[in-house]
Amino acid sequence: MGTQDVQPPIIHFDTLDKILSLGRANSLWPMTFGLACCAIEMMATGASRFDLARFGAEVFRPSPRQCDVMIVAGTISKKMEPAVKTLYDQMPEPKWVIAMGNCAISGGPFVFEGQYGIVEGADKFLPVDVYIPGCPPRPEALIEGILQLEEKVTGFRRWPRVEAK
Amino acid sequence: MVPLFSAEGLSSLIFIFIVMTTVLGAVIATHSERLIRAVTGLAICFIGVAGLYYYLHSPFVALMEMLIYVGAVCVTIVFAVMLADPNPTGGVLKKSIFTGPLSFGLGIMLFWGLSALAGKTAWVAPAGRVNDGSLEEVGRALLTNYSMAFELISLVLLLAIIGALVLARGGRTRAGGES
Amino acid sequence: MPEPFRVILFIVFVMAFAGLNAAYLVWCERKGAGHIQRRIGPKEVGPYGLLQPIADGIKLMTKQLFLPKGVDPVLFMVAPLMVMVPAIMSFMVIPFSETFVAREVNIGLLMIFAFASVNVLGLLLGGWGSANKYAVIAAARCVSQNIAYEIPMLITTITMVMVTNTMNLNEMIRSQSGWFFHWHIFRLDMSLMMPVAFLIFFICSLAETNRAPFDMAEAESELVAGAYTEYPGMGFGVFFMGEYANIVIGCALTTILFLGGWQAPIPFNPAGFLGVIWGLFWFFLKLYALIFTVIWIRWTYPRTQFYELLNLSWKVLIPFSLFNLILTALQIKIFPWL
Amino acid sequence: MSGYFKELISGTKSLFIGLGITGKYFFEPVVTEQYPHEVPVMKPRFRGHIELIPDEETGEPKCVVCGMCQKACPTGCITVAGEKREGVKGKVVTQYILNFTTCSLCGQCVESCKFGAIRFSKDYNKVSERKEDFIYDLIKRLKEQS
Amino acid sequence: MSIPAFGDSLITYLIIAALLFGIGFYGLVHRRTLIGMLIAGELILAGASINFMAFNRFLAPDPTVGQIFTLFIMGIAAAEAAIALSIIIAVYRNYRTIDTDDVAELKG
Amino acid sequence: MNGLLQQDVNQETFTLNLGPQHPATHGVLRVKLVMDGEYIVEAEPVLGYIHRMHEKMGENRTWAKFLPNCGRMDYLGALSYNHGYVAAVERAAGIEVPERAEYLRVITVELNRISSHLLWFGAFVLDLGGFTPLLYAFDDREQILDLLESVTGSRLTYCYFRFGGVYNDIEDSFITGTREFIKRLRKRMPMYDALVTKNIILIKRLKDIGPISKDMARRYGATGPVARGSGINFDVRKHEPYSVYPEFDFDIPVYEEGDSMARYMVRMDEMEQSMRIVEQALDKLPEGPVMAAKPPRIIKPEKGDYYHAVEAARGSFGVRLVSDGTNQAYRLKLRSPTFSNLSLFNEAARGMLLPDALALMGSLDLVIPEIDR
Repeated sequence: MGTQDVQPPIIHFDTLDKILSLGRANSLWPMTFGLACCAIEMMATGASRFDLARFGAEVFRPSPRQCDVMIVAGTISKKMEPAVKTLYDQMPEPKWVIAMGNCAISGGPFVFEGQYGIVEGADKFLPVDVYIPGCPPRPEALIEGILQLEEKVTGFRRWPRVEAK
Repeated sequence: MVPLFSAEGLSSLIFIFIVMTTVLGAVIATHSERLIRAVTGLAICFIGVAGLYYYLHSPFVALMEMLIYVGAVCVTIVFAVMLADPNPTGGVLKKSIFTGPLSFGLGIMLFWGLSALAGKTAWVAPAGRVNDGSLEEVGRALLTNYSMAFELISLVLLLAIIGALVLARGGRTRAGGES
Repeated sequence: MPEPFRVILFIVFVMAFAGLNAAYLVWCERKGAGHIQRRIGPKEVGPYGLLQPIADGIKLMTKQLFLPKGVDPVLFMVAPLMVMVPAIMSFMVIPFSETFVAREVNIGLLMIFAFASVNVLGLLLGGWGSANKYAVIAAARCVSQNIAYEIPMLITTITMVMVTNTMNLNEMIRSQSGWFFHWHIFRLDMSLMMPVAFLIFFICSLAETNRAPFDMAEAESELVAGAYTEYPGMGFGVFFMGEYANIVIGCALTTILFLGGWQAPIPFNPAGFLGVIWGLFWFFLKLYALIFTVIWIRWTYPRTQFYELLNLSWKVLIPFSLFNLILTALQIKIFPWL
Repeated sequence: MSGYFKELISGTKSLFIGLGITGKYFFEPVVTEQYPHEVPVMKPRFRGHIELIPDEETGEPKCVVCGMCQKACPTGCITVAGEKREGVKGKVVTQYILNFTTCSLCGQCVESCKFGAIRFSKDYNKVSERKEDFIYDLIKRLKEQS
Repeated sequence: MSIPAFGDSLITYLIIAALLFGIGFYGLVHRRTLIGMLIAGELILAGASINFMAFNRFLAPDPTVGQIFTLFIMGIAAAEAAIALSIIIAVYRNYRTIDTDDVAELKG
Repeated sequence: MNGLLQQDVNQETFTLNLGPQHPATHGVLRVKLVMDGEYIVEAEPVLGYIHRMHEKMGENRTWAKFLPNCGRMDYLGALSYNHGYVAAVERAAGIEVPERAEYLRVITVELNRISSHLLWFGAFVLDLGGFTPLLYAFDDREQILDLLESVTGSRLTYCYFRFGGVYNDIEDSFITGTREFIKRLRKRMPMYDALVTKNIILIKRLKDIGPISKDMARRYGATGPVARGSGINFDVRKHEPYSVYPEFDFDIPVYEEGDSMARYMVRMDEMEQSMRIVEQALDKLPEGPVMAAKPPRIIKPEKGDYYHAVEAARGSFGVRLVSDGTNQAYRLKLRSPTFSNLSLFNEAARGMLLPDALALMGSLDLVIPEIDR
């Protein structure tokens, strides 16, 4: 007794788990939730030229109850932080967070000595799964982020890797 | 008595289910704390009543029951609840000691009296039927024998619409309208 | 085949049809929206994105189920079912082909309307039970909208009943047999306003099913997600299935009343099994053409303002449908041989 | 009354015109560029994060550790260090760290560099599950690339 | 196994109708809000309608009469609901409550 | 007494929080609505959810280091902001800008204005519930972004202007591309007109909705399309000309109605005017350097108080610099147009229905980080 080890599950549902994770990974509904500049690029990603819909991720739900992934696109100010936290808490499990743009990663260009207004990164209060740097990142980068999240969910990558040249 | 696993037996089972729905709905409608649930109970009860009408060989009236009671009356009542009952837990809070048992006793007495009456009376089945009571016959009757009543009810409905409008419209002040 | 087996078979068929149909209508909608907007739409999940609805279904089903704070648990759980079950029940009387119908009820039309009226109560209770201001506003709007549009819809339906002399859906279709100009929409000899009546009915069925441009129940940019705001996971999924089932019912009814149901546009009706397939083909062709129009409309127009929507019903649709009723009565009286 | 009918007719007409337009676009080709399958080519002036330019002969970075980029950066995301080495004119860069997470891609570092030692990379699709991945060691990156 | 054919005897329906009537009456006395009383009233009307329909099915020589009666009751009930609800709204506007005790203004 | 009581009783209001996350506020604006049923009694915008300390940062760093911030305030019309700040500092420090650079500034700013209006157009129709026009607008907008990216290297936050000129010169492909784009947009405008502007639903939703009188617009200091939609003929480009705008022939669309439709029409007409300016600028584009011959490395404006205003996509954007002679600002005050435009929302929205108020809010074209700064 006294061990902290997690007991292995008695029955393994490998195939089932795989199907579940595939289903989840291919139907990531983001939240209609933009904070600043990056939100425009998020909209552009959903638009005709980049078309997030190809991956089944274009269903931007306005209500957090129906979302799977929260794309934190923009600067989180200290006043906004509780609201973002509430929104995250309102999402049902399983849920993921993508930090889009430098502001959501670390506060971005707004970090300076003695700053009083912003939260230096979404990971200060949210469990961020994927980071997308850039100011703002190109829409391709957001798609890449979604793919990376799918890879994280399913454990493998279904799409070719793109090397920038 | 009919065997259970036959068409008649199954229909009897479904009948019992429908009766239970009706009574359960009625009990919810009168006994739940929240008014909104009472309305839900009423809707359930009406669905059950519609089922009873179906068993009484009148699917037309059954569907009308659903259309009018569930689709219109219940919706209207829910609407009124939304407009007039901001706190959802108001219902039977302020009751005196007597009303509860008293009303219950009265209800039981009424039920007992009525069912005793129903049981004791010797009901006489009709010698023959004028028609089969189908939809066509109902329609014909409505427009011939009962056309006056038909006209009257349309008048009543019209008056009800106008009256409801007059009553509900009065006193509506539009926000920001004054000053 | 004994009657109970037939009914059970049909229930299974109808359930499967309703489920699959809802799922793949969502796919059609997303794909159609995509192409209207010059993008691809779901593509990567399965060939042509055909597995997308399945992925969505799996995800919705395995989403955490919880009751948000402050909701009325009973109403919250019951409401989605109240939207979906009546819609599925209505499938029972729809003649997909001359013999392909679960039960040929002679008041089938009334039955569909009776069941459809429960749907409103479901949305209302769901919105109220959510204890969310947006949901309550959406529910209230939704009810006034449904009541307002029920009137012209019923008046138009009564006109059609006058024309066909029956409430049996199959009989109604049979009365439109022959060439395509025997379909009611082209029967100007019965009422000069038949195409207008068709438009009125179609607009009303759009409004009754809460579709854009009348999507008050889910006015995204005004009321977040309307009556569905607080519904997580499958509760939302069930609502959605109910909504799409309702769209199918509305379009099927339009097809039956005005477009000749399973009648082919030419007077050719093979007998036997082939006839069933032939009828099914034409029914579904017309049905999906209408559904495509519904999707097409959704992705073309902005949402109407709520009071404009009521105005449209009271000031345009109801007068016109009443006029149509009188005109039809007159025409039937003047040309009694029709 | 005539206004009512006029509005009704013109309104209905406008609705059908709208349907016509979207219907026409339904049959037009899509404009989507399918990212993971089609690789976009970045514009020559595309601003990714900065990278060091190698000297064509030696392959070593051209940077002379003047510190101008570090000074010009509004957010202080560049850290340069160098040392004096025997036989080489000027300083040799030993450390060039770019903290990309605070970069605002303004391009003032590239402008301020008189020696043409840094340029924008064409990395447009970097993502990671760890934010430390975006603190680039540009010297290491240069070595990996060559 | 066998089961009585409940659905085919008049007395069953009469008892159900009496039960609905009793429950409705109980609710009418027991509820203190106007809407609650309206709901109870609807139950009473439903009980009456069931009686009509049952007599129509088993006793009436002309089986359309009961149906027409029930249809009329529906019409009346709809009108009643509309009127009653508008009264309730009006009462609510004036008194901020739909509790019957609080509305009794003339009571000392 | 009774009457008084009655009125109190009838004022049954409830509070509805629109935002900070709400699809219609396009960002993190929160509007506290006091509602009576669906009517708005009071609409109080609550700001500060995206306060990013821009003015503070301007006082903390050198003049040049503030440049990237400009594009992040109004990320839709980043170049106008860039232009305003750069021009203010140039005025303060007395830096001459070569003519070609000014022309390039005008061309890019006007392109940026078109892209901003296009996005507004799409987002506005999205607010009204139409989704497809947004994507058509984005399709056109992508062309502009491509053009601007080929010049500046960035899609959204350009940071293209420098003190004394622009960052780098354009290529010929940009000129041909711009001309092609204008041709394309001219072809698309009738489509937008038929699909959206003439649509009866949209007309019904915008006509006579959210009227803002001339007087009210003046009182709140509204500028830009909001003021021009209320009949105020004011455009910084025409009335306080800066840069090379006097050399172009363009009109200021002014509508007298003051309703949402008027504001909508102003913006739609402005796109055409911007296209005219770009065409003329491309025709007249002089040869020469794009940077002042000797751009000063360290800028130290004379002690003093300087103001420069430009016409941004949303109205007049003003920069007030207080210099104490050092290499950074003593005080940097930015006058953002949407702040004033939002201020009138409360008064204008009173007594409106919620969907109408959202139409009004959309017609004000809000960019929240610009309001909060």
